[in-house]
Amino acid sequence: MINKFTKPASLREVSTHYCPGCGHGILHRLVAEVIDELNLRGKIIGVAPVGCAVVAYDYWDFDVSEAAHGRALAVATGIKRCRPQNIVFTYQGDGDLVSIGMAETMHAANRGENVTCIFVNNACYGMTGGQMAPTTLVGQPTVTTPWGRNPKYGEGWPIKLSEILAGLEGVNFAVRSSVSNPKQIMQTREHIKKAFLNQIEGKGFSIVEVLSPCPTVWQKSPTDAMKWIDEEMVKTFPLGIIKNI
Amino acid sequence: MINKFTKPASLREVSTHYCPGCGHGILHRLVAEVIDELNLRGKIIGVAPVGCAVVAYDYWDFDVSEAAHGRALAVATGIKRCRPQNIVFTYQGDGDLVSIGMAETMHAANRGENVTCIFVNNACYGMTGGQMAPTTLVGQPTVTTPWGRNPKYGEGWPIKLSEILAGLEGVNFAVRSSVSNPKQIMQTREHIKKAFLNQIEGKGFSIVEVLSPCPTVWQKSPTDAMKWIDEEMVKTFPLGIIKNI
Amino acid sequence: MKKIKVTKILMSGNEAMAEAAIKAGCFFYAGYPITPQNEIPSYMAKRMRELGRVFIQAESELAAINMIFGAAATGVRSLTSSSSPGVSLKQEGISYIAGAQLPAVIINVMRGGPGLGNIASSQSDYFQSTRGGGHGDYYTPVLAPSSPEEAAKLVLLGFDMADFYRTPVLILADAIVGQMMEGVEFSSKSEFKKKLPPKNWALTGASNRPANIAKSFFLKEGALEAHNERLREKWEKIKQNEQRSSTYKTEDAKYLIVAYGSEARIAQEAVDMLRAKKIKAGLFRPITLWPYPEKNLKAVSKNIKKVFVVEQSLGQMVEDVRLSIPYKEIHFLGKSGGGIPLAKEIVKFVEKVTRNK
Amino acid sequence: MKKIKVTKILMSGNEAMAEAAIKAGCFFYAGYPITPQNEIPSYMAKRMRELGRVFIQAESELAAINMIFGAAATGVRSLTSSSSPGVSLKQEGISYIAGAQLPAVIINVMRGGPGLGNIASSQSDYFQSTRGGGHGDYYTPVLAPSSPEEAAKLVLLGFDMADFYRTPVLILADAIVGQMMEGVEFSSKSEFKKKLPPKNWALTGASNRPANIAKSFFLKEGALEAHNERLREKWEKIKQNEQRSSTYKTEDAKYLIVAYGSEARIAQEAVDMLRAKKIKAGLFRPITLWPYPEKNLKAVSKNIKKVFVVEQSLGQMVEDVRLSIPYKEIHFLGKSGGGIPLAKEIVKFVEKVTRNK
Amino acid sequence: MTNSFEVSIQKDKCKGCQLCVYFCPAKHLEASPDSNKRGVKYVIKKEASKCSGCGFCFLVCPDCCIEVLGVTKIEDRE
Amino acid sequence: MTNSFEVSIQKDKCKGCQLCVYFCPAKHLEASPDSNKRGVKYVIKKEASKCSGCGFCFLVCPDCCIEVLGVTKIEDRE
Amino acid sequence: MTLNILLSGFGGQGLMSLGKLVATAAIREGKFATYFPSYGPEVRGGTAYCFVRVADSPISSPLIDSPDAAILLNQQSIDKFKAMFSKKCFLILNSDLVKDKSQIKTKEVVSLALNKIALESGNIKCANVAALGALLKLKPGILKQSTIVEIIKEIFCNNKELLDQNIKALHKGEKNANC
Amino acid sequence: MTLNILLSGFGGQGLMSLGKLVATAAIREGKFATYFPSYGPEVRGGTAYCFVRVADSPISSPLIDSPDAAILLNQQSIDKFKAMFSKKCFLILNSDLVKDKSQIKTKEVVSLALNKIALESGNIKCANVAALGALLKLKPGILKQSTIVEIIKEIFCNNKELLDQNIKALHKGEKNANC
Ligand SMILES: Cc1ncc(C[n+]2csc(CCOP(=O)(O)OP(=O)(O)O)c2C)c(N)n1
Ligand SMILES: Cc1ncc(C[n+]2csc(CCOP(=O)(O)OP(=O)(O)O)c2C)c(N)n1
Ligand code: SF4
Ligand code: SF4
Ligand code: SF4
Ligand code: SF4
Ligand code: SF4
Ligand code: SF4
Ligand SMILES: [Mg+2]
Ligand SMILES: [Mg+2]
Repeated sequence: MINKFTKPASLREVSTHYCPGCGHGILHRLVAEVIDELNLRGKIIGVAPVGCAVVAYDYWDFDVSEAAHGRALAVATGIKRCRPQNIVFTYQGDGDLVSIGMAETMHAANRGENVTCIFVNNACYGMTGGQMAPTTLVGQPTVTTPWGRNPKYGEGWPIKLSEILAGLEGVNFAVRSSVSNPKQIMQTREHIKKAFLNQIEGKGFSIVEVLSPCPTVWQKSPTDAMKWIDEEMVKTFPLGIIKNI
Repeated sequence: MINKFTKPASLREVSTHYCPGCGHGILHRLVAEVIDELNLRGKIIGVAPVGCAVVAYDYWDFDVSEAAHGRALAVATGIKRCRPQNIVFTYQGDGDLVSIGMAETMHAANRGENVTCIFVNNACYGMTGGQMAPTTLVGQPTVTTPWGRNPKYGEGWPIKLSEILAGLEGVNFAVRSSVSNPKQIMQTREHIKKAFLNQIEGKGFSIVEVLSPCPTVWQKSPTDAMKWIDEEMVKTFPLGIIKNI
Repeated sequence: MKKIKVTKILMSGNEAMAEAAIKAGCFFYAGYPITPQNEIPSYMAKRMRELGRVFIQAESELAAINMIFGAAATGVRSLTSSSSPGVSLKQEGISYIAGAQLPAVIINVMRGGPGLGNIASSQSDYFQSTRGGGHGDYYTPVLAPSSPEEAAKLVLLGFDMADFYRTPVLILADAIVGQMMEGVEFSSKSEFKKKLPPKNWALTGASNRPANIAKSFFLKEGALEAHNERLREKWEKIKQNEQRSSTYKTEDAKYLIVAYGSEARIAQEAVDMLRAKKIKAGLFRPITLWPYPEKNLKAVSKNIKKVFVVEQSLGQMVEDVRLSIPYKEIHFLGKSGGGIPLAKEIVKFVEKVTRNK
Repeated sequence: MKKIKVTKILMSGNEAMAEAAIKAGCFFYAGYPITPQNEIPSYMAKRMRELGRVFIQAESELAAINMIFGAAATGVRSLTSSSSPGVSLKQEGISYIAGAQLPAVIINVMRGGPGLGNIASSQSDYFQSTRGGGHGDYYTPVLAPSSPEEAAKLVLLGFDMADFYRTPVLILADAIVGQMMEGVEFSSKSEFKKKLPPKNWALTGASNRPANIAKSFFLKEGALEAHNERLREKWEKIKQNEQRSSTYKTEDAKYLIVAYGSEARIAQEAVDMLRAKKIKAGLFRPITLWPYPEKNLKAVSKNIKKVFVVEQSLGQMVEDVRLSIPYKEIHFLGKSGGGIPLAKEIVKFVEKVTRNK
Repeated sequence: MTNSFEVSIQKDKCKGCQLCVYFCPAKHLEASPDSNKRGVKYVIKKEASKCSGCGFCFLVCPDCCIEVLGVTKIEDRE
Repeated sequence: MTNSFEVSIQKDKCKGCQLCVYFCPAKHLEASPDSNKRGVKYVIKKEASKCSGCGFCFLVCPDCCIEVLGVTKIEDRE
Repeated sequence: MTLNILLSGFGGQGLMSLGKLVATAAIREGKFATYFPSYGPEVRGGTAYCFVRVADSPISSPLIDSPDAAILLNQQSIDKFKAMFSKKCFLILNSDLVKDKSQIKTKEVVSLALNKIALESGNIKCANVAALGALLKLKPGILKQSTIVEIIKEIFCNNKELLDQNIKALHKGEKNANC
Repeated sequence: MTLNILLSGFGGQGLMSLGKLVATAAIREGKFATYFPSYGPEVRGGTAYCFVRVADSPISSPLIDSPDAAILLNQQSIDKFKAMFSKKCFLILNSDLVKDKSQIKTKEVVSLALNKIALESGNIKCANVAALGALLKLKPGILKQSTIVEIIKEIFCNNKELLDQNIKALHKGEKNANC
């Protein structure tokens, strides 16, 4: 249980560009909290995605690398192999990690790269204005699936990446939580902590998937977006530990 | 049971560039046999990979498209969507399908593209002279893993692609056989036939994985290569039907 | 006052290009979202489905361009669109399509680079576009619209050129052209007048004919060299036939501004401002960037004293101007990374240079 | 007879470049197999592991170049290598590395294109290499070796230039240089004499210092423009400082052949053959393709009557020759797709042109 | 021992998403009637502090503009 | 009814991989003492035909240079 | 005749729609128009604005160095664009959100409680159209009100309530506009 | 002195190794040498060949238009390269695999049963070295036999049997070579 409800030092005192009620802000803070708690600020190297969180480095106060869209885990591989003494994580959206980055994702995981992947699943492309993501729910309308995602039209099914990665031997920890209510937020914090600790122990690849609201694209109020996660999204993406070894 | 042991019409009467004992030759013939049997020569469109089978179109006598390395399933998607009345298949090596093509592979399967993927798993890169493939066995030496593939050195584990694809809803048929003995060869023929028939029925994505000898890279005689499949390779890549709906 | 026909509808360049593709009979679209061209996939997602044609949101630009390879190989008209970083990812695929001589249209709505850069307007993919950014000896026709209406027109033209020459055609728009809205009237046919050949090379199933192969690989010694020689002849033919440009107040001009795309509109404003100051300026606007309209540029610049090349880049098209009219005095004004040389800045630049002599 | 030191060892260009990288202290290699450069990853797979450094066979060229981004961001020396189609796939990544100002060396051992083409020697990625084949306004130094020994030398130089200027450096070899073997003697230090700056921008963990960021994205209005202006100044500096070339029998030459890489060796043979026929030919060989050695070319061509550019391509470097010495009579001889202009063909070509006048 | 809790809100950082309002079990927070610099109805505390110090508002705030400080009352100190 | 089988081998297409030899249950095939155009010891049939017509040689041949034709003897025809 | 207009405010205040409305009306009247927006969700949280040029003859650049008129619905818009305004620029401000006018040096400034007017019309989102109403009145001869009404009717043909609110706001804006 | 040699045969006949051996020896003797192979498993099933140039002064091109000498271990090599051979080109043929010499127009042709010689030396794979033995004898002054022997010894320093076989083949090739 957290007993400090104040801004972590690793989070800068600035306003973000995120929309009101966006989950990225919550998750940024959780990452910073864990880094502070584990005293990792001087050791951590983050990799920011291309996605709404593209300028995460403006919000975090530690070393961060950009990565081309989808290639964060390749960049992280380069970093970690050269600096095994550092703690390296990527922070990636569903488009970044699961669509364009699928190959880099699968292979980094399969190599068992000793890095942590924080996967922000908001079931859409936020940054580019609300297109279908690989994680978009069946029936969910987006800019590129105006009649709702429909597998019958060849638009595919929501991809459960964490489950797929859990099947790879290089992966030691795969888990899914959300930032849709205080309990899940605390849960997510614990997962991130566990993943970093695993990395410190040299256990290999960890993925922490987080269901995160995008009220703008979903065209819901921030509170309705939270409810939608708890009521709808979890049906396709059940919460809990998928793999932990 | 086959009762005709003569060259199928869809296979041209030419010599291939394959090494003695290479599995590609057997598999080329099987594909041609099924096409003849199902009377598909006027309907089939193949997609050749970049890999040793790059000039498969010189050996088959039906319409074939080239595809950039790893992108055969993207090319096949383009073809099939424009010509749903045709039967479309890709023929891809492990490097092509599982390494560089991982993203295209996963997504074509997840979209449930109504195509057939024939996956020639020879546990190495043949064309480029014997580098590690995603399917290279643990301990197997290659040009780029001279001391044998070792997950401890971050070289990863053999990826079981068919099992992974079987987990996707777009996939209706996933199966693994080999061309390492007459029985398995006939089995493989049946799998290809089933996959084409599924496509005719509009069932979606099928993958037929075939363990195939590469005596040159494995530095084994052709017969020893066949034995190695039956004795070693099947331990990592068990034969049989993985998904069939 | 010249009255415009009220049949025009207000449309962005992106929407106009999408609609033009549909009017051109484009049957297959595959693309991946990226600003500032997202209006194209959005538009296509709706309209293509409504028309029973194919729209695919591909998993990446790489997948998209290779889907185009497949679709084009079946003989249908196919389109992909993206913006700078995404177009870099398509370079291998474009090289393949050029090598395999397949027709396709590729739209690049340029943004600021290098790297992730930004999403502002830019013209810094000129080199990549005009000199085969992919590997190997190839060119693609590059059409550069300067308005939504022209963008639509060039998409129509692009599909015809692609089919006629069996080549990928690039529409090189900048973010301003893609994002701005203006009245658009669609023509039903392109200005391309040559008869399009039948696509008997297409992959449709080898029913009652020998097998067709779509490929860019030529293993046999000398085969690729011979193939490339045929390609060279094709590029030569395109160079002869397809140079396009337009001019503004060049008849009596002493100073020539050369600019394309949205920058040409800004330069046109500068020409008017210079004329108002009694400086005889004119504008040369290339419409085809490859082949570069060197014939016209040579002719137009005959009596020109000084040439001013203005780009939303650090200087790329200026090389083609130098190559076309090496004997002329050529000055360059450019801004990069989303910087736009404004009309007043062009005026100032021209004044400064002309005053110096 | 000039005796060569017996310390030379027989090595292919590919091996020599790999070994040179190791000698340069390269700590990280990531690459993906492709002919004709497979000897580089093979060599690195063994040696890097033996030395406790990092070798990764990446899942693709795309992954490899982005791993390089990460490795370079930590401040280590890093290398990737590939051949033409694979290098096309790296274009987005190279643009990012250039934008983020990270040092890295990228080897391209060119083969025939476009598309899958073939695996024969070619020089048709010149445009892509010298004009930022990726999107956006950027250049990378391009070093073109013509022998295994020089290839090794240029890899050493490349790493120093990369570190000094914080830029990706391209080694542009052709398949002949990569595959041929010759005696190689390694120098321990590069000819680069400037002091290398400390890498205090590197990502190493923000321990007792402000956070470092590796990025090419500049969202704020005007920020990218300002960044690109700094890049422009850097390219300008490189252009001033780093032009490199060599000459052969140019002192009294009337006819100048310009060629690079393996073709320069062939052209050198042609020069000797022409000299034997009393035709005063000489050779100008650019070593840096970007920046193009225009200063030297201008100087060398001063008394030259005719210039002959010879390439294993349909004509790419010839544009830089035209831009450098536009007032000269320039002729082009090229073959593409694996065709190699042979010495006797060059001789014939020169004779034909010179006889015509 | 009784503690009281101090909830501090950065008015101009608040984006008015109302998540804190929604999740506060004590109904201690509400939207202000007027807008801040951003033009949004930022969050304010209600008069009487019913705050339990649960920190939910802090946890759910995407913009880290609410902090909860535990104030141990002086009389309860040793 | 007795059948006999005709095994036909295309000498110069054979790459000498010996897979047919290895898999022939009847041991009807063997490597020739001399080389074909390719410089490899191609496969030949042994004198006395013990071939059962199983087709294994056809099935395993990567180069499709063995074919097996079932010959129904004339005396067995109706 | 040429009029260069800048429309700026928070995202959600409807300036983009307003710009398109103006450009559409111009075309409808046989005039020429260009519209150039700030774009891209990649720039979230900032000020949304667009340039609209209306003219009797073809328009070259869609960009505007220095507008003839501007509708500024929030304070940030003034901070962002103040350097652009020449003395002659005509400004319509939303006094409900623009509190600090000290940086404005232009001569003609009209401050209207546009939020209030919008709310009175039944919908806070109509502040944009109210501003247009004022502009049409104060800068006559650009566009006919009837054209604007015609297009608003087309846009909201399926929603009577919104239609009424917008028409009301247009008229209210006009009525309240006194230079 | 310059000697341009073409070495060609089936893959597996060891022509590439032979080419490297010759080039290494040249360098060892302080000469210059270039070696350029056919390469790439992408061209499987074809003829494997390489060009070796040996000279006293730096060598420009590693390519050879028209060799001074060629070792051709199979029929296909003749079919492939026949157009290259000038009248003066010196040929060493493997009579065990070259059956049709009708296309050869050069003056100096030495046919040796190289497979047989190799087998007699204990290893069919030594045909390459046997050919070299013959070349060294018939074209004296290029390279010293002692240098070749020295390098063969280095190559097979860990395998006495192969070493002996190769040395034997070298000598046998020399002995059998009579023009
Ligand atoms: C190569 C490339 N393709 C496309 C884009 C455009 N783009 C930016 S972010 C993004 C996807 C964002 O979605 P996601 O990764 O889910 O992140 P989110 O914004 O939802 O957090 C895309 C397609 C790009 N910048 N680069
Ligand atoms: C973009 C690109 N990268 C690399 C190559 C080189 N390449 C050709 S085939 C191949 C891999 C072959 O392996 P696999 O797919 O397993 O086929 P196999 O030869 O084993 O049948 C590679 C890396 C290429 N042609 N294009
Ligand atoms: S678009 Fe969605 S993900 Fe992006 S900042 Fe807005 S709410 Fe967050
Ligand atoms: S290298 Fe292997 S896969 Fe390629 S042709 Fe030879 S045996 Fe077959
Ligand atoms: S700490 Fe808990 S009770 Fe207090 S204001 Fe925050 S949410 Fe409400
Ligand atoms: S959660 Fe934060 S941003 Fe949202 S209303 Fe509350 S204080 Fe404001
Ligand atoms: S058909 Fe069967 S028995 Fe006859 S030769 Fe072939 S493998 Fe042997
Ligand atoms: S299997 Fe075929 S290629 Fe192999 S030896 Fe037998 S006939 Fe020859
Ligand atoms: Mg997302
Ligand atoms: Mg393989």
